This record gives sequence, structure tokens and C-alpha cells, in this order.
Amino acid sequence: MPLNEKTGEFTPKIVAFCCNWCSYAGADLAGSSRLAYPAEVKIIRVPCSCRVNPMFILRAFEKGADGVILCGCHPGDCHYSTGNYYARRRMTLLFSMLDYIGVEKGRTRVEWVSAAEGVKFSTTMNEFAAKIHELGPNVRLEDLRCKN
Amino acid sequence: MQRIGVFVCHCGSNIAATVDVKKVVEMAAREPGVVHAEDYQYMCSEAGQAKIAAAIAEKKLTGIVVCSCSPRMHEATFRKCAERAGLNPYMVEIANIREHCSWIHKNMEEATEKAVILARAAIAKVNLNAPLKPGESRVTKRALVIGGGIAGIQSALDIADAGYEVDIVEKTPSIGGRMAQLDKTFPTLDCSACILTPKMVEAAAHEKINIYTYSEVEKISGFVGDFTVDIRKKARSIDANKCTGCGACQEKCPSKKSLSEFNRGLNTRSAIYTPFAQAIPNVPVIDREACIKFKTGKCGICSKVCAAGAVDYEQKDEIFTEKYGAIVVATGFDTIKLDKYDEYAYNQSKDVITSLELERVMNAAGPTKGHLERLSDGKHPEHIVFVQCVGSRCSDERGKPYCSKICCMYTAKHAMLIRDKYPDVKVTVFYIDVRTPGKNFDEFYRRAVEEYGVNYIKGQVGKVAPQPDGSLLVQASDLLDNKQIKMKADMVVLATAIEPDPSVRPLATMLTASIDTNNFLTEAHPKLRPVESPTAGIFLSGVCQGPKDIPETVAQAGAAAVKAIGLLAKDKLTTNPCTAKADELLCNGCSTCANVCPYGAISYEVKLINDHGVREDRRIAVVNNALCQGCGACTVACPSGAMDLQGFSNRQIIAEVDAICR
Amino acid sequence: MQELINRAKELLADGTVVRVLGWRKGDMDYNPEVAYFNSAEELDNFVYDGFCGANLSKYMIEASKLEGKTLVFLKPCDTYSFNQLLCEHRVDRDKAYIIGVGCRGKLDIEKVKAQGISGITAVSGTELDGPDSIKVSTIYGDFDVAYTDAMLERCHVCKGKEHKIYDELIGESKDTHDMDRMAAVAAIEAMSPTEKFAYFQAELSKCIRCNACRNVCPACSCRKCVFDSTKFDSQQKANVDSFEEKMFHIIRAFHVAGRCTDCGECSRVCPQGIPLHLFNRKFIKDIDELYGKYQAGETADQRAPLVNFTFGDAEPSIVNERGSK
Amino acid sequence: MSNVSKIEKQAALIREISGVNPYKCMKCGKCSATCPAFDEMDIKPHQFVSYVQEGNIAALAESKSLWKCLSCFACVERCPRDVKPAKLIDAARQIVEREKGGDYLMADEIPTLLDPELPQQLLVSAFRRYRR
Repeated sequence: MPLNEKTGEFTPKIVAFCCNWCSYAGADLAGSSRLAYPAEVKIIRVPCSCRVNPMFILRAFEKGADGVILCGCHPGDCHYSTGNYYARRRMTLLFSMLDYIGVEKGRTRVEWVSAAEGVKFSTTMNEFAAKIHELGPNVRLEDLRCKN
Repeated sequence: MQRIGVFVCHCGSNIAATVDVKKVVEMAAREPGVVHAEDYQYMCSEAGQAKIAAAIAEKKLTGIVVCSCSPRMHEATFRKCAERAGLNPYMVEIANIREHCSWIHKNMEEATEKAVILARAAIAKVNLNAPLKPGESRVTKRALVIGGGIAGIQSALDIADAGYEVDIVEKTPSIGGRMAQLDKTFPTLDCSACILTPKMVEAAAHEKINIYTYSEVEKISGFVGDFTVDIRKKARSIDANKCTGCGACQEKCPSKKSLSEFNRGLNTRSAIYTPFAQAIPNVPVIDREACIKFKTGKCGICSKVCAAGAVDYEQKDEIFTEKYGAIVVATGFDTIKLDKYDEYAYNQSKDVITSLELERVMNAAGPTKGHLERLSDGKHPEHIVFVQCVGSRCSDERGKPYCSKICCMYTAKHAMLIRDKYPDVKVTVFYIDVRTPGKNFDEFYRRAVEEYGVNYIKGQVGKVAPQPDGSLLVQASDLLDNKQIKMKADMVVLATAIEPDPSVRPLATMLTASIDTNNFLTEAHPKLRPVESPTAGIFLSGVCQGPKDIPETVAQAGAAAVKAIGLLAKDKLTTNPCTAKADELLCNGCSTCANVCPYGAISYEVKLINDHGVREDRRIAVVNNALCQGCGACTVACPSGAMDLQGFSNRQIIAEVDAICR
Repeated sequence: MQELINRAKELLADGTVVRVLGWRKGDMDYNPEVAYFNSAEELDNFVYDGFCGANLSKYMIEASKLEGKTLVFLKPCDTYSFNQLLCEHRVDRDKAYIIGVGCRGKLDIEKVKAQGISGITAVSGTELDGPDSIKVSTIYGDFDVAYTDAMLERCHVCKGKEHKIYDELIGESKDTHDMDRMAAVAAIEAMSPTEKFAYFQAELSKCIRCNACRNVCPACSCRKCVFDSTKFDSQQKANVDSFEEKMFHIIRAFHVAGRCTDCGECSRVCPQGIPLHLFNRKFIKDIDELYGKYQAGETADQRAPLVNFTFGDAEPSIVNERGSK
Repeated sequence: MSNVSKIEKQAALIREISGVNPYKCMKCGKCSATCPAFDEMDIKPHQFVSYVQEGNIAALAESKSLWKCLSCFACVERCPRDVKPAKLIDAARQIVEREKGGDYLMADEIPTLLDPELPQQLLVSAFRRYRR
């Protein structure tokens, strides 16, 4: 369980997939505007939200992530025109399936964040991290072998 | 096994103040594959890059990780540095420990821990990187300029002067754009037509420029250097080769009730019309919605009076398919609709007009022949009130959040021109802030106040109420006097916010160019690449990128032209090597990937495959590297995982996930 | 059955086809096997009865690579799978001669056993034109079981008696639909997250990763499955914990989402009796509700929902409203 | 409670009740330009925003304007920055009423508040709004 060694508090692991053109740039803008969000959030850069395979999300959970969020360009603004539309369907179905097998809904999220929305990026990450703190450690999907 | 070097940048104190860079170096050095780790003040500096190059040579590095600012900032820098040192540029990964770490976290321990994890993820990824080699694609030495206003004309002239063919596509019957509608221009007050029309003529006469007026871009495919564009040339119903531009048809046309687009609907035009006298080409268009011949089949007067026999009712839209290497977007702007601003009574009174309408009223070729008069009764006004920031700087859905930038200056211009020509007319300007940065701009505004006696009042107008006597009651704030003012006016002029021309939105989709929430096209970098779209080969000229005045527009148009020329001057382009690639042994040939490819980059061929000794003909997906832009949609659609994205492979991303979750 | 054999012999004899793909007698009456028949003599072992549930469409992938045409017998629901494979260029229409065979629902020996009948030695009366109840002979004596009581779950939610693609039809079919296809999915949806988790935990813990579900599935037809390839660092491993099989089954269902015709083969062949179709049906239910009704394999030229979109599609956050309370 | 923290608390409370961020104001004065009760007010609508920004709630609470605002919401409707001065005024009214302890406007107070220049409807609606 990801507990802080010193404080014993729950420090979640949060993986954020961000598309290169909008959301990663939005995260950069959040950075250059010094808009803080928890250090628990780690960003993985992907070219487009449509590059995110459901396997990646399940893999993150398997390896002990407590929350996974996918950020992409707003529908209609995809750098590749249509990528986020596919991502939208894929993630809707995947999240619905995770809910169906009893995984807490709050652990996954999709948010559209443009390159200009540094504020939105930071608020989204703050909200998401708060939600994961509320849900507590991910025990339902973790591969227990990976823990010592 | 890779031999990886890790380089941690302090970025002065930008990183080092919140991230313990020494600790990052120490932790990174323990990661598998890492044979070298060091930190430095400014990795992007010449000295920093020299350190990287030296380490690559000394330690025989096969991959490097730079822990620094965003890859959007310096990935290219470090890739070039690696390349110079003999390392494949795609063996470089960036861990973003500035924007995504040091700048947003305050606690050093937390930030350092995160920086270590980000470094670890980048190391895990680079362990799986493979050298990539960019491909090559050809450049069609011809440019397309979309929009025939001053921005488009200037870009086209500059590109053509450099010796390249240029096509201009303009959707209205004439080039000239908004500038052609203006009366005078600030801050020099020279006549707009006098400086614009020579440029229009020059463009039309230029041997390298071909102008498609009354035409629209219908389809765009291809990519930088090799765009294929379908242009729809709408039926003018006039044979442009025969027409002499004598104007007899327009005079005799019995249908004269259509509102003149050029005069902003303030007066009418005939069904067969040229928008304005200096139109280029000087060939009329039949408005088929208004034309009696088209509506009822009877009339045909224009055809009868045309000595040249140029009228052709049967003319059809034509589609031209052309190839271009570069595209300049210069679609310009329009003023916003004022339907939601009931308080200004724009829809209730003819004497409440927008500033662009005032331009037409003041213009000698306009609906009042240049006489300043009330449009309701033709009376000479005694008092004119100007309202600034109508729809600009609004955070609600009625207006636009941005400053339209040009209004302060043109309002000062209008006020000054009116006071100059009609000293008896009282002019009051209500402003929130007067914004006049620019050469000779503030001086201009001060002249309006000091020399021309224009009354500037700080405060917004709350209400304009038409009175029974035909006057307008203006209720406004005087913030400096802390008063509420009620004054009578004969005319109210609204400095209406400008917005990108609505045609830009579908165009952006066709171009796959990004667009912001206000429909302005996004530049590749707000400071360093202000005239380029993030989509390669697309350049931005004029207000389609953001509000700007004429000198700025012309400057940007020239800059966009130079960027386009820089592209056209190349014989070959290197293509992004981060493209999709199908593993022949795993491909099912099911076509799922081709269904989601936005670029039509995937095709299929039947190929003899030797699958561990089994030789059979298989239907295999093949990716065209020149078309593929590397979005990765196909990689997820592919059920077998045969399709993978170079530079962002499944295993690379999974390695990052694992490293973060470790 | 004899009619099928006769027709097959004719087609072999006149050279229309060079082999026949069908079912032959197995070790037990309820265990017929899928088989190729290359000659008239071999066809003597041909069988077609209530236990011939196997969907032969997937075998046509390999048969399409062989020289000459293959005669294949497809039940109405199997034709959806064939269409879907055709849509994905996995089978060659020109290499198939399709006889649409009649079907009155297929039988599940587990349903018979569930009635407390054991020591089964023979089952009869399961032919297409057989009686309303089947005769089960056991070492303890004979039992009569109503045909519908022994039917596979999938036949109670039958898609219809119409063949979607065929060259000729032999035998009458019956629409055996008498249950709500989505009832079981809806029942799970109504559970609390803890109950859902417990339910799937219990079901999936039975999984032995034998891959039967994958191997029989006509949509799971990749040359190499992602769970066997090195592409995702997800090579087949022994299940050690609760997550592995969940990931496997979620991904398996996801990979066939929008392509699964709901033929029910996965659940039919699962040796552990896991109701695997509940994963596929969840996706089908979501797709129908969110993106409009879609039946994979209805025709061979549809665009599957996951490679399609509309501008106004629901946002993923809709799961918060539709999902568990 | 120290004075500073009380001011901060009240300013925060106003923001919470009104749902308005006064810092969005760009001081254009359109609210005051629009206000039909402008002449009756000692603190003008646009000044209200600055008072809230500065946390000067005490002055607001004592101002005549608090009860002169007609709640016609013209300023809310026309404010280009979504600052909604009338909502701030309304929030200030609520704070005043809450301070009184009863939270509510009492029926006996109405006669003293009556003003022939103002529509009685306003007081009736205020009564409805602030009574039990």
C-alpha cells in the first residue's frame, strides 16, 4: 500500500496521460503559471489521446496506480482532427466496464484540456487527486505480486 | 543493453531551487542502463550542450535523458545536439522536471522525489528507444493563400516576388477584404482605398499570382510540401473573359432590393452587381437568390444589354484541384452580432450603428455619399456618442473575452475626423481604458482630445433608449466624477468586438490546424513561432490569428510569406519518423486501422510472408510514412498489437507506466 | 441429417467443393467434434444434431487458405460471425459454399446434468426434426428431458432464425428466443460496486487461463493474440493473483467490442462454466444504448462502433451517471 | 475574534453567499450606468465591488444603498465580467440580517424602511425572502 514512509499517510500514485498538442501544453502552461497540483500526479506524454490503449490504463492499475486520468484536446480541436473522438468512445466503454466489475468510478477520468487551459489542468488534477485520496488505495486492481 | 547518459539541468534556480538536482543525479545513476549522470546550470546553453556531446563521445552513450524544461521547449535543441555528437536524435528523451515539477511544487522533498520518478520513466523509455531515420518528401513549389484581404494580398505579393506561383482564394466577388470598406486609416489618416487599391491591382497583374474570387476551398488533403486542394469556383453567371466591366447590366437590372454586403446592409444593390467600384476583378456576379431570371425564368435584361454577350445563366460551379507546398490562411474577421445587447438599442434604432457601418457612412462611395447624417431621417447630427468595448473584454457568452485591440484607435480616428469636418458636432466617447500602444498612437489619441475637443468620459454606457422625438437617451457612468450621466444624442456608434470570420472553423478542420476557444487559429509558439500553425506547412496571416491593426497585419502577412518561401525554397522535406508501423507477422489484414486513420495513410497489400517457416500470402497493412502524422489511433484500434507507433511504442509507454507506478 | 450428407456428397461429386466442414461423432453423443470431410466415405461419420453447437465460421479462416472451395454448414447465428469475418477480410467468400442449416436451439449437457442426471451413457432425440423432449440414458436408467430445458443459454436469447449469408438452405429453423438477453447484465449493473466486485472475483477466480474462450471465439481471430506476443509486455503467464484474469477478460472483451456477434461460444466452451458472455454483452448493451443499436455481422459492410464516432457522442463521464450508485 | 480575521471572514462570506468573484471586475462602470436607483445610493453599485474587494463590509452594512437597491438585476444582466453587483448587495443584506441574530427581516421593521420613492413590492419581496 502506497503509504508515506514518514507520515504513514496515503500518497496515491496517479498517472496522467496527456496528448502532446493540447493537454501536455496545458500542463506546461499550468507550470509556467505556477498553478500547483499534487506531486502525486505524474504525466506521460502521448501524441494524441487516441494513442492511449486500454491496456495502458489496466497496466497502470495492475502495477499499483490508484488513479488514471486521460487528457486530450477538446472534441473538435484534435490536432489529428478525429483522435479524441475515438478515445472518447474507447474510454467510455472501458470505464463502463470497470464500473461493471466493481472498480470505483472515481479512479478513472477523461478531461479535455486545451493548450490555453493551464487553470483547468491544475484544477482538474487537484480535483482528481482529492477524489483518489477520498477513495483510498486501489486494492481491487492491483497485482499483489509486485508488492513486497 | 543501452548505455544511457542522464543530464540534469538546474535551469538557473528555476529547477534547482525546488528540486535537489544532485539527488536526481544520484538516483538516476542507479537506474538500469545508466552509465553516466551529471548536472549543470543550463543544459541548453552552449556549455551544457558541450557537456552532453563530450559524454556521448567519452562514454559511448547510446541514449540520453535530459531532465529539464518541457520537451515542447527544448526537445529539438537536445536532439540536434545529440545528432551533432553522432547519436541518433531519436535516442533522446526529456524528463520535464520544470513545468511539470519544480514550478508547481513548493516542497523540495516532494519535488525531488517526483523529479526522480520522471527521470526514471524517461530512462525506462529510452531503454526501449530505437534509432529512427526521417524520411523525405517532395515540395510542390506553389503556395495557396486563403483570403483576399490586405493580409492575403500582402502574403501573396511577397511570395510571388520571391519567384513562386501563388493562388489566392477569396470567397466574395472581389479581393480587398475589410480594408476596402474602411474610409481612412489611423494614425496617418490616409485614405484606405488610396493605399489598398494599388496593391490589389499589383496582385491581379502579377504574373505569378492567380486569383480565384467568388471561390471557396472545399477539400484539403495531403501534408506539408504536398497539399492537394479542391477549390470550388462558384458560378458568377458571367463569362469573365468576355465581360468588359462596363456596368450597363447593373444599371438596368430591375431587381435592386438586395442589401449591399459591402455597405454593411445600409443600402441596396442590384441582383447583378460588383461589390464596389474598384473591385478586382471588375466582373459582376449574379446573386441567384435575388435575380428575377433565376427566380421566375423571365427577365434576362442584363443579358440583353450586355454588348459583350458575357452573361451566362447556365454557368455552373467549377472545381479546380491544385497542388500546393504551403498554405497561408488569411481569412480575416467580422464584427460580432449585437442581437444579445438589447441595452444599446442597435436593433431598435437606425441611428445606433457599429463603427464599421460608420466607416461606410463616412466614405464618399458609401450609402450617404460621405455625408455624416442620421440614417433614420437624414438629419445632420448635433451630438454623437461613441461606446467602446461593446462585446470586447466580456466574460459572459454575449461577447468575447479578449480586447479587440483596434477599437480605441479607430474610435479616436472617427471622433477626430468628425470634429475636423463638422466642428459643430459634439462628440463624446465613453471608455473603460484607452489602449493606445504603438508608434504615434497615443499621440494620435491625445490630439483627438487636445486639439479636436473630443470629450472622453471614463465609464461605460448602461442603456441607450430611443426617444419619441427621434433622439437617443444615453445613460452612462462617469466614474471619475462618480456620477450617472443621462445625455441626449443623435447618433450612437458602437465599437463592436471583432471575431474571426466564421469560415475559419470548417477550414481549420480541413487543415487539421488547431484553433482556440475564440476561433482564432493557434500559432505554433506564442512568441517564437507566431506566424506558423502547429500543423506543418500552414502559415497564419492577419486577424485569423488574433486581433491586429493594418500595419501589424501587413507585417505578419510578410512574415508568413517569408516562412512559406523558406518552405518552398526547399527541394525535399524530411518527414517525422515517429510514424505507425505494422508488424507483418502479427497483422491480420482486418482493415480496422485504416478505418480510424484520419490521413488515409494506411493501405493493404497481399504479400508473401514467412512466418517462422510458414510461407503464405497474407493481406498486410502498409503505412505511407509521408502521410502518417503519428497520432496512434490505429495502434489502439489494432486488436493484435501489430500496429505500433515508432517513438511512442506500446512497450515504451508501458515501461513509463511501470516506472511511475514502481 | 441425411439430407445434409446427401447434398454434401453431391457437391463433392460434382466438384463444386473439395472438402466439407462439419461435425462428426465424438466419444459421447453429446460431444460431436468439428471435422473436415474430404470424401464421400468420410461423410458417413457426419452428424448434425442438438449438440452440434460449434460455430464453424472461424474454421473458415484456415479453410480460406486452402485450395478449392469448402462446403460449410452454418446455423443462423453462425452466419453473423461469418459476415463479421468477411467484413474484416479474414475469410474468402469465394472459397466458401455455405449451406444454411436449420436449428431449433442447441443443447447444453451441463443443463441436463444440472437436473441431477448423472452417469450419462447416451442421448437421443436431439435431431432437428426430433421430439419435444430428449431421451437421456444413464447407468441408472432412462430419463426424459424437455428440449428447451436442456438448451444453451444463448439459444434462449436467440437472434432469430434468419440466415444472414448462404448459398442454399436446408432444414427449418425455429426462433427459440424466450428470455431477455440483457437481463443478467442489468442485474449485475444494479449491484453495488462491492457486490459486483465480489461477483466477478468469484467467477473469474475459476479461470484457469486455458484460452478455450479465446480459441473458439470467431472474433478473437488474431494470428497472434496480444497475450501471446511481446508487444505489450503481457505474455501469457500463469495466473497468480486476482488481477491477471480480470485484465485478460476485460481486454479480450474490449478487443471484440463492436465485433462480437454474441454467438455465445466463449461461455459454451469454458470448462469452468464462467459466464464470459456477460463481458461481451455489457459492451453490446453500452454500445446499443450510447451509440445506437448495432448488431455485428448483420451485414458484411458495416462500420464497427469503435472505429466510428459522432460529434455528439456521450462523454466518458456519463459512466458516473449510468454506473453504480 | 480579531478585527482582521472578522473582515476576512465577512468578505469570504459575501463571496460565498453571492457566488461572485469581485476580482473579475474591470471597473467599467456599466452597473452604475445601468442602475435605476443610482441617485438614491450613497455607495454606488460599482463601488460596492471595490468595498467587497477591500473587505470594507462594515461600511456596506451601514450604507443606505443596501436597502435602496431594487434587485432589478439590470447590473447582473449587463455586467460584462459576470461580477453581478446586485448579488453582492444581496449577500451584504443577508450578512446584516444574520448579524442581527434572527437571520430574518421582521414585519415590524417594514414601516420604518418604507420610502414613498421606492416600490413597496421590493419590501414585500424582501420580507418574503428574509422572513421565517
